[in-house]
Amino acid sequence: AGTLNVALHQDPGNWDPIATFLVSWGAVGSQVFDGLIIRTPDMKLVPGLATKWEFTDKNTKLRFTLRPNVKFHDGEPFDAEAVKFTFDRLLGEEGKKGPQQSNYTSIDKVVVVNPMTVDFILKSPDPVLLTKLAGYGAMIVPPKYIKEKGSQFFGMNPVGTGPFKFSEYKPKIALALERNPNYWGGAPKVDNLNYRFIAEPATQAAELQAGRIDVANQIPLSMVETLKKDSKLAVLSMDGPVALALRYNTQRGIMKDKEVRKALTMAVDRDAIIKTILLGNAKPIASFQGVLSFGNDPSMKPLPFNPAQAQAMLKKAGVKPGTSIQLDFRGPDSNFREVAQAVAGYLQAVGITVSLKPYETNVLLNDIIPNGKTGEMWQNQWGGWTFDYDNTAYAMYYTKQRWNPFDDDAKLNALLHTQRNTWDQAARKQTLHEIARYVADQALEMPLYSLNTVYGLNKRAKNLDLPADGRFRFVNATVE
Amino acid sequence: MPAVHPAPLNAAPQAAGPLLSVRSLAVEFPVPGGRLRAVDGLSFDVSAGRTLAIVGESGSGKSVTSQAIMRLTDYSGGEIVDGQILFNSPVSGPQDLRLASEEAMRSIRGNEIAMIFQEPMTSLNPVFTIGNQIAETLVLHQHMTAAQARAQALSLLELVRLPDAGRLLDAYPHTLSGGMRQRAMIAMALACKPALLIADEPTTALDVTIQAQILNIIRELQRELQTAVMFITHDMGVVAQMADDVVVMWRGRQVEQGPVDRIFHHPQHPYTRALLAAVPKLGSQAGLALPRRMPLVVLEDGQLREVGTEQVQDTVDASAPLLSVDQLTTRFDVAHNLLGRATHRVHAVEAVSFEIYPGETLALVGESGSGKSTIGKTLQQLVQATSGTVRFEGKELAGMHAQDRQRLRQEIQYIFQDPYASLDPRKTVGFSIAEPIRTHRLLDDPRAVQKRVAELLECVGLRPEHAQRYPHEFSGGQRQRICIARALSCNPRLVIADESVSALDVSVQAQIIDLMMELQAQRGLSYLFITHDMAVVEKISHRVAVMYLGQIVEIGSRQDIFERPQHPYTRKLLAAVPVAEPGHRIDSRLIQGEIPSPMRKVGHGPEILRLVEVNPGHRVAQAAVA
Amino acid sequence: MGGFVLKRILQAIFVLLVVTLFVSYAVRLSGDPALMLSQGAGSVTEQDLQNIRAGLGLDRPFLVQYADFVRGIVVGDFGRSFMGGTPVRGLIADALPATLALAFVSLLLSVLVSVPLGIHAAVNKGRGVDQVIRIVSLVGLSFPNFWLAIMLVLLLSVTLQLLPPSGWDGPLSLVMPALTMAIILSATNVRLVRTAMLETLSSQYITVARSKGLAERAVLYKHALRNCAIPLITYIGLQFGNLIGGIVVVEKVFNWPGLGTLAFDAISGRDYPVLQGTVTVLALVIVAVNLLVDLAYGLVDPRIRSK
Amino acid sequence: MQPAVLPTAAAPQGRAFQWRSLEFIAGALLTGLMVLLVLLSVWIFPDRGSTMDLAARLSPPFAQWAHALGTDPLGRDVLARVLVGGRISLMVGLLSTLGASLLGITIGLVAGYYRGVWDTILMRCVDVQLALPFILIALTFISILGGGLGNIIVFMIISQWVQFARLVRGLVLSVREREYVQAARAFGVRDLSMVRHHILPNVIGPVIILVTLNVANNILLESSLTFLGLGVDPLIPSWGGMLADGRTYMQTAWWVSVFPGVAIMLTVLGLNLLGDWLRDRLDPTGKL
Ligand SMILES: Nc1ncnc2c1ncn2[C@@H]1O[C@H](COP(=O)(O)OP(=O)(O)OP(=O)(O)O)[C@@H](O)[C@H]1O
Ligand SMILES: Nc1ncnc2c1ncn2[C@@H]1O[C@H](COP(=O)(O)OP(=O)(O)OP(=O)(O)O)[C@@H](O)[C@H]1O
Ligand SMILES: [Mg+2]
Ligand SMILES: [Mg+2]
Repeated sequence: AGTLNVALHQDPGNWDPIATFLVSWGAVGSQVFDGLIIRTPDMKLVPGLATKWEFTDKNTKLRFTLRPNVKFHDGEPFDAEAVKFTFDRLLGEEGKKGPQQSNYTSIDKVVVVNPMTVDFILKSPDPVLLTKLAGYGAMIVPPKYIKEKGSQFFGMNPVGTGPFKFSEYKPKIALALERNPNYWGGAPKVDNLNYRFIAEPATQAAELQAGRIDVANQIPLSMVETLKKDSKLAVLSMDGPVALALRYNTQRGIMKDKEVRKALTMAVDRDAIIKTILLGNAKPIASFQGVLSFGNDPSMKPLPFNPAQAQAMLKKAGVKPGTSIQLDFRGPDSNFREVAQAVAGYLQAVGITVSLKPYETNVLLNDIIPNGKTGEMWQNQWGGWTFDYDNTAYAMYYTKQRWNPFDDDAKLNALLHTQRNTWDQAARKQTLHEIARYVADQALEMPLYSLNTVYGLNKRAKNLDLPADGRFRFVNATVE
Repeated sequence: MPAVHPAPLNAAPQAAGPLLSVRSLAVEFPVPGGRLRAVDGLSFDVSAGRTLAIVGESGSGKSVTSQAIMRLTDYSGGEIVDGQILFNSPVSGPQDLRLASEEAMRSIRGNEIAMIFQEPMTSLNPVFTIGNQIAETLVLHQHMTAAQARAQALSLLELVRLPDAGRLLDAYPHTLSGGMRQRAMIAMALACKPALLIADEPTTALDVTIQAQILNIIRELQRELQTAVMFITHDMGVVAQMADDVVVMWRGRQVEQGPVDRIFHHPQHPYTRALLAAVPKLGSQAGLALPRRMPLVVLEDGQLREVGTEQVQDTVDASAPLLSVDQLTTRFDVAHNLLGRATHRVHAVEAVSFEIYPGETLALVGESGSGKSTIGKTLQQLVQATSGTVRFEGKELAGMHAQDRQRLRQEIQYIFQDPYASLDPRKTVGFSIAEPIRTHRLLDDPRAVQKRVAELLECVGLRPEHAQRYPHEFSGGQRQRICIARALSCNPRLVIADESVSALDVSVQAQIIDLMMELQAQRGLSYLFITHDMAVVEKISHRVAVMYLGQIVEIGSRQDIFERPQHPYTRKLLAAVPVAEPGHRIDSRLIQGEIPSPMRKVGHGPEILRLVEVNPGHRVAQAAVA
Repeated sequence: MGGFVLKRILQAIFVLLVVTLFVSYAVRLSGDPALMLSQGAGSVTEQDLQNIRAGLGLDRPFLVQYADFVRGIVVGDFGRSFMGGTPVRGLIADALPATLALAFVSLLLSVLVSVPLGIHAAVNKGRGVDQVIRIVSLVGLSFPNFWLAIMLVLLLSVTLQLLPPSGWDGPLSLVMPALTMAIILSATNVRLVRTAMLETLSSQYITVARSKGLAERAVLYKHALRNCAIPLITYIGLQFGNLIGGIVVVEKVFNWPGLGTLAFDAISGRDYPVLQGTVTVLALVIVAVNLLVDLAYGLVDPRIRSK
Repeated sequence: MQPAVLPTAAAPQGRAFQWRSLEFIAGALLTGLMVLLVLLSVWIFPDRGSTMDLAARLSPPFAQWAHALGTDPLGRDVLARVLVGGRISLMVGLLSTLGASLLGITIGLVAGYYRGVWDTILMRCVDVQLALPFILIALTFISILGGGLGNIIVFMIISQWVQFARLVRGLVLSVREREYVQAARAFGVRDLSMVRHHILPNVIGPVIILVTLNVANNILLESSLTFLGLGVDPLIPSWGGMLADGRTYMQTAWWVSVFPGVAIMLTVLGLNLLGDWLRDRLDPTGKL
């Protein structure tokens, strides 16, 4: 019983699973839709609309047994046709228009074996496929409903099999969900979910303080202590998917020298930054991934903070004191503004003058970086929702990828290729470790930290099962 | 300074004592370098039902006195430094207004004491309609409803004999002629039937017939309500007609006071004598073909002295006209339909033709609102003529090059009717006077310019140091003289003087006129002299044009007009001139009659009068001849 | 007058065309929506991008796209958002009332406060009251709008729990955003009123108004105020325009679903249809406001009208 | 013919006069002091407030001599940053206001004085400018030309001239119909001189006010740009940038954003006092 109020920082504008990649979609979509596979808050893949699955035919076929007696919110039954429809749609014309299709290109087609069994025919290996099938684009949608009403309508009035039904949507303002009493996994405890779209972290915090929301998905780190002091509120900080690094432009000036790049990394006290500026809401990293990521090597240690040695290395490399370099970053990111300034301060101490250049986020992401127009360093921030280093590393280091405007390293390409084409997870993990080590050795970036996912909560809400990736499923939640 | 001590005035008709009695009033203004005592030791009484005239030199503190009585000096930077203003209020009892609270003053102002301000142009709020500004007082003091007040405002406008009163209710001040604005001001002051009416030069912009009517109205009111009137004027004819008692002011002090007869017949103070000597008398030049400069009576060291000799003003060069105006027509659209088309027009000037020769003075007289200022503004290219041609030295204005037009702006000077409005409030008068010199590069050296400005100021009876002051620091007459100085500063060949000497006391007026005539004699200057003062017209003009309702109804030599007037309006005008002789009253039959309106529906233009020559050079509207 | 308005309408159409053309072009310079939409995808090929672009109709020449947009506007179809396909008209229809409400209330509040304060300061020029009013009015200018906004939230919502800190539900939500804007607007308005008043108060007709026995209030608010209304009207017109289109920062802090935020999000999301639609509406409002201001000039000063 | 001016000796000076000079003294002192401090700041704080000390971050003001006004989230001295930051802020504020007002006043004068075609063209430009969302212009402008200081100033001029233009035009429309303007026209005063001597002085009062207020506005505009991520290098301190950076610390560390705000306020107060004084100087009628 009761209503749970949730603040989201963004309105994706469309609730069609194939149309978006935004975290805020996941925060709602995962309540309305189910995938064949579901990922739990502790990152386990568990049966969703499929009760079991197995790879056959040398990993070229993946067979799902579907969950019986499941109905969409509009009463339409869930069956193999629905699965086929969903993937035909995702991989066909409709899917072309959205960003999700490219995640699922390893699937050739879906074949209906019987109403409760489907086969996925694969055209290339994809070791992360199961995780992806728990992802946004693979959410199962109702064929009849969509055929009747059209995609456009569906996007505004989504119907799924999930624990909550869509009830009212005011674009950019609010969204209301109501309990699905017939949910196959057991009906949720709260009657209603009220989402409000609040972009400013400070405003989310204020709303939380005013007691008008129960869950805030973005609160400013500087507010964490204040919120914790409030007896009615709580703050939850957990390992998250977002990693930050300063990527080096290896084509430019002093940055061409690997030793210089390493020296710069060693000149910056990342631990101090985490402790003070981020108030401990982050973890140091040695490679561009967080602890939850598949492929993270706990034995790999970040380069130590050692300004003296850094200075010596710079001197040896012939870098003159006072040499200046430029760091490009996302201007509106107030947190990173401070981090960037701190980095500049540390580098100043070893004789490197840094100028900081703020960019409007999209200009940086869609123009400056892909077109290789950056300064010597640039803010690289990545929230790999698959929690798999494959996805990240491929996008970051493979030649000509959008996030890799500068490097063309055959060895790295080969490694990336190898891991991507193997189903053997143990072997893959090995390769991923190797990649991480190689990247660190080449000093392609200064790994900074992996950012915690921080939620602000009202204590009246219980059993929220908050996940690190922001994909809420408030099936067990209760409110007082 | 031989100031005559204030003798007790004639006993008031009522035993109650005077309504207002001012005792040793002194007012000061802060000016750069010190304080200016504008009024010093002034004392007088005004009783109910009686009229006190204050006459005196321009700048002698008359307006300041009247503002001090209303305590308006509080707002203009002045300070009443001494004296008492005892007001025997019929409503709230006797009190000293100098000490009265702001609150008490408010209930007195506009209600028990009302004031007609000297400069009607700047006294009306430009952004409110006339009707609104009149009705306001009625709503405030008489507690009328808006509709009642409007109706009352309408009858007040009719009372002051404004044509088209209904339309004028909704007209804005800038669309009214000077005289019309002055009448609106009068209507405003009369609205609440005050116990004391202070009228500061209330008729300067009115032609004599309307002036006579207005004076009549004030007298009526006075008779009916026992209103006390304080009348500030320089027109000794008006004084003679209206006043019971007279106070004469000179340099901020009162030099003489007494009943009107005694002042006129037995003036004591030399200044009073000088003043009376300077009064131009209508008919004094009868039988003379040309105007003449008369000797001036001036006051020097307390003694009267005559300066100058009589000279015939034979300056006209009749070979070719300097300016010729042919069928000039100027109309204003005043009402529009929904599509923005004009439906009604004011026919301000309608098919007017005349010439001015070099060295000639043409006087333009006529009814208030008959289009005189509009002619002036049209000639000076400030108002677009609807049709007709204007030629200057034979060259048509419309076809002139920019350069020629610019030269014209030096050679023709228009002196605006309202001096205050036509002076930039942010510039010292020195700057304003020097501006034409600089504009036309008549002098190069800044010091020479400065010297010229000083000369000009002295010419018009001001002092060189006045150049540093700003317009608001002057009296009405002083501002008028500044405008004259400005017009003369650029050696014009034709000066259009629009009521330019109306606010000057007669002695200063005589000096200014003498100056203008002297310039005419020296440089062959021509004047288009727009005025209501028939005596001045007789004194200076070579020819006279009489206007009525936008058209010239009679034009001829000065002798023709004054000795052989043909048109009934001309005759009426001459009959209405007040005579500076106490007891003389105007025949009130002359001033009755319809008030004509220049506004017409589009397509219903007025009948164009044809002038016929009754004498060589003397032309009269046909209708009148027939 | 009729002709004047007609002429202005024609000019307005021209303005609209220029503005939308500029905006459409500028936003296309500043980034590719396909890149944005595919940002989260694992790896994107040029083919994928082209597919997305084709899906959005961006593969056609610019002028064709623009003509298409204009044609749509004429028949009242503003297109659909790139971000999810929401109809733009609906988005604008939702945002416009919020924006107008905020703009009106803030301006009203500001005028109601700043006119009396400004007049009071002018009348008491140089005295203590004047100094206090002048200094206090500057506070609104010395701190940025978001700063004031956050302060208000801290005070009125977090500490006193009187008002909802954000959102758009009911008149109470309007209080703080309107207050924030009013404080800022008043800073200028108070001083403008004061100055304009000082220029008018020395006029002869003010003395005349006083001589009629009018209460000081009538003298100031009727006779003087109207004579100095031109700078005020001008400025209020400008402020209205700003409020409609430019208060993104305040809208963000209060999570106010206005046109400013809509435009802002459309710009940062490179959501062309939303941006073009929003700007069209903004331009319409601004052109209308400026027309009203120009008409108001004639109303407050008949001398301007007569020309 | 005049009553003589009495000697001043005993005459008390008017109250308005005293205040006026006080206004000037206070304004000049305040502005002068701010400018001086800002100019000297580089000598007082040779490190220009850039020394970081993460251990001493967010220490409160008035607690220790070394950091009289406390420290910011990176442990830098707020006092030093406020003073050094004034250099950028004052430069941006003053230059952009200067540029915008000159441009706007000129355009407003031309449009209002000539009316007709000029007016139509210029005022439609104003309409266009006003209808373009500020952020879009900022984004296009800054992303095309880069976000250097010069560009930001140019950008501010572009976005601010409009208000001057419209204000001036409105006032000119009214003033040009006054009789003294007609009188000046009657004796042939040329346009340039007319505008300079009669139009401009009679419209300048409100414009001066707007100019002084615009300085503050432009200093703050920089913080809006920062808020939107378009500002200048955050390592170069500026008041606007500090205010923007301090906004998340308002509940925990008020001093980070309050002191730059106070600095803006003092500067603007000084400028306004000077502006008022100037206005009074130019208005001879205002000796109330
Ligand atoms: N506001 C002011 N500041 C300074 N001096 C002033 C001010 N008002 C009037 N004066 C001076 O006070 C003196 C008296 O002026 P006032 O207006 O009373 O003259 P007046 O007798 O009405 O003259 P006129 O007949 O010319 O109207 C003049 O010398 C004038 O210069
Ligand atoms: N701008 C205008 N708009 C409309 N009507 C006007 C305008 N200017 C003048 N008029 C009208 O034109 C007529 C003539 O005005 P004008 O000022 O020429 O009269 P005048 O002869 O100078 O009168 P006075 O002696 O009273 O000054 C009047 O009826 C007046 O109302
Ligand atoms: Mg006077
Ligand atoms: Mg006239």
